[in-house]
Amino acid sequence: MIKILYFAQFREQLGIDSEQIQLPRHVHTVETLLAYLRGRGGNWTEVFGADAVVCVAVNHAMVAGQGTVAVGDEIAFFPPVTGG
Amino acid sequence: MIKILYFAQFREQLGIDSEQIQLPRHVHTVETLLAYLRGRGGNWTEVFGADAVVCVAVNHAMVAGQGTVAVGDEIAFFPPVTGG
Amino acid sequence: MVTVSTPLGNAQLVRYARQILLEEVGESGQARLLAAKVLVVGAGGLGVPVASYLGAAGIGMLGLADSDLVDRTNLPRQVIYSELDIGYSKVQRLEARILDNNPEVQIMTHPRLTPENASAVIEAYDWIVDGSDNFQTRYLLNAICARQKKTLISGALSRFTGQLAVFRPGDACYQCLVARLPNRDATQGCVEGGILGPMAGLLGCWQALETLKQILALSSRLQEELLLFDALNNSSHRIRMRKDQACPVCGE
Amino acid sequence: MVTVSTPLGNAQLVRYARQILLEEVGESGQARLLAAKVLVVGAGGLGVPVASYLGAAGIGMLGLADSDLVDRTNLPRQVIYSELDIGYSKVQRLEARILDNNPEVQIMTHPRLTPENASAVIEAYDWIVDGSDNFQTRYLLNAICARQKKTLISGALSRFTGQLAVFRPGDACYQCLVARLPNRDATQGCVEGGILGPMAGLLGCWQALETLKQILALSSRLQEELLLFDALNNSSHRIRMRKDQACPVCGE
Repeated sequence: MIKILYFAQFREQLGIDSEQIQLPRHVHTVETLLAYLRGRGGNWTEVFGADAVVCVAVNHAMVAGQGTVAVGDEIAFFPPVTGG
Repeated sequence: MIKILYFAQFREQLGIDSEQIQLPRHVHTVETLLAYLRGRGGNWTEVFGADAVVCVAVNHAMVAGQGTVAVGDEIAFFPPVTGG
Repeated sequence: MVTVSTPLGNAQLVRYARQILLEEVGESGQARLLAAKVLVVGAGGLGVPVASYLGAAGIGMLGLADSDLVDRTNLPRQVIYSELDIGYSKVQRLEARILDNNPEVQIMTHPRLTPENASAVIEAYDWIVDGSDNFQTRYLLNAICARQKKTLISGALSRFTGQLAVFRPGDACYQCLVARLPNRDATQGCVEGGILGPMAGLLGCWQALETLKQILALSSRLQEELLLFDALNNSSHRIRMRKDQACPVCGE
Repeated sequence: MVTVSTPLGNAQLVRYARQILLEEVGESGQARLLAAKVLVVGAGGLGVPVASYLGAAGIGMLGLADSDLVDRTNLPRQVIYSELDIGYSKVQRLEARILDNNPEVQIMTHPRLTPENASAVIEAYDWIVDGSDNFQTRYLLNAICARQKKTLISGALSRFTGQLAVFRPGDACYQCLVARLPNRDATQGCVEGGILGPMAGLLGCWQALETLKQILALSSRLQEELLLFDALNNSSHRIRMRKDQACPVCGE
């Protein structure tokens, strides 16, 4: 299992705070996890589309797209925000 | 093991944020845990003395003195504060 | 649940546009804020930001209860007061500043709440926000709110610690949380323990925000939980409160 | 570490008594605040509480950079402005209100920071607080702070989300966190997304408090961490930042 947390607009646009899922086959990195989530269709495709700027933390530390994802990890997706 | 968290003045007066200890023999309730901590002497005796008003949460829920404490629990001690 | 049907005027639609834009607020939520009657107890480190932001947000009727005069030592954390206000009534200066920002708020000022006057003052409000600086007042407000079935939004500070909780009729009350009146020596308010100004501002704004969430009845509002905030390491803990069946205020 | 030895005057000892009482501050900490030079970028929802509380806390020299005029829609979250200020310069009104509370702060006002003026403005300050409302300005400040080796205390809002981070020279920078400039349509500031007033106040006070902690060099100050705050369910997360070796601003 992995735990995924969604923050800010992602949470609002996807209508989900967090979920626990089986680590999908072929998912070993942040990039492949994002591709898997995009594959859910609907809002997921747009929210995590190619233009989206998505910050990612694995187990409370920021990682880049090549960062690895493994069973037991907690992955957080959040957008940078800019309001002042 | 149990985990104990200290907040606000308790933290400052005892000089400790949190600790993990073996559940001492004879400690089964919040009251007996407080008696054990008082027995450490020095600041502990005063901070958790008979006059002290100590709020206690076990596993993120408030409990009274008779509340039970068991292996694996997280116990938080905090004082009510009143500044405005 | 109170249904509010008064339509908003054009000036209100402009002024409150950023709040109305939130789906959690909308025009009906803004109308609900404009119909709300909120008493802010204390015009100090917490009361100043609470009342300033509630007035600016469009709370319809705002009560301010305090008898203190502005003192030089208040200025670093009670930022709305000026040096020229030193020696003058806090609630009168605060009232004037809130009206400068939002002339449509109806403001009532009251002296410090005591066992003699508190019940009659509280009667006129639906929501009571406690930013007082002593346990006696906290006990008093709690007992009256329990009796009058008013929701109490309670904030408290000590050095780098903030505590925030909401006590609704029927839920655990303040005295379930603080079962015994602490010894005066053991407690450190802002005067005895010291405080950094923005610490008071942070907790006061948090209290104002939670008050709006309560009035708007957002599903995520604080309910039977105590929030412990530690500003030194920026951590917060949420602790579930529990009704004490033997509580002299709200027990059976 | 800068050692500050200027003794405090009697009026200062009185005014700042509650801050000095904290062992984390003391007279030497207060002297350090009085010697600090802080630039606040933006005089809006974040900038207003940041600058108000920093001025009241006794920051010696405070810069305010913004070209906006007060607008009616600002009033619910920028509580220091009055209806009579509508149409007037924000930084000038904010300067006046800070001086009302604390006449000894030296205040400088500046227009909105641009690639043409930012470097010269930032030169005069030691600490830069970013409360701006767009990614272009955030990128600009970050690049100049990295070059001039200034610490950047960055706050940002969207609806019920707040983000707070401190970027020190040598650590991960803002562009390590936000590697690509987000598309304008994808981002929601206070204008597009809506905001409740006290939400801005809460994050602004948090930012001011963290700025004081940085100046005081408290061991618990925020370092290479991003704080994510969610005001709907009152939760906060701390995320460790990581320097991007390929970062065009701070990489090798």
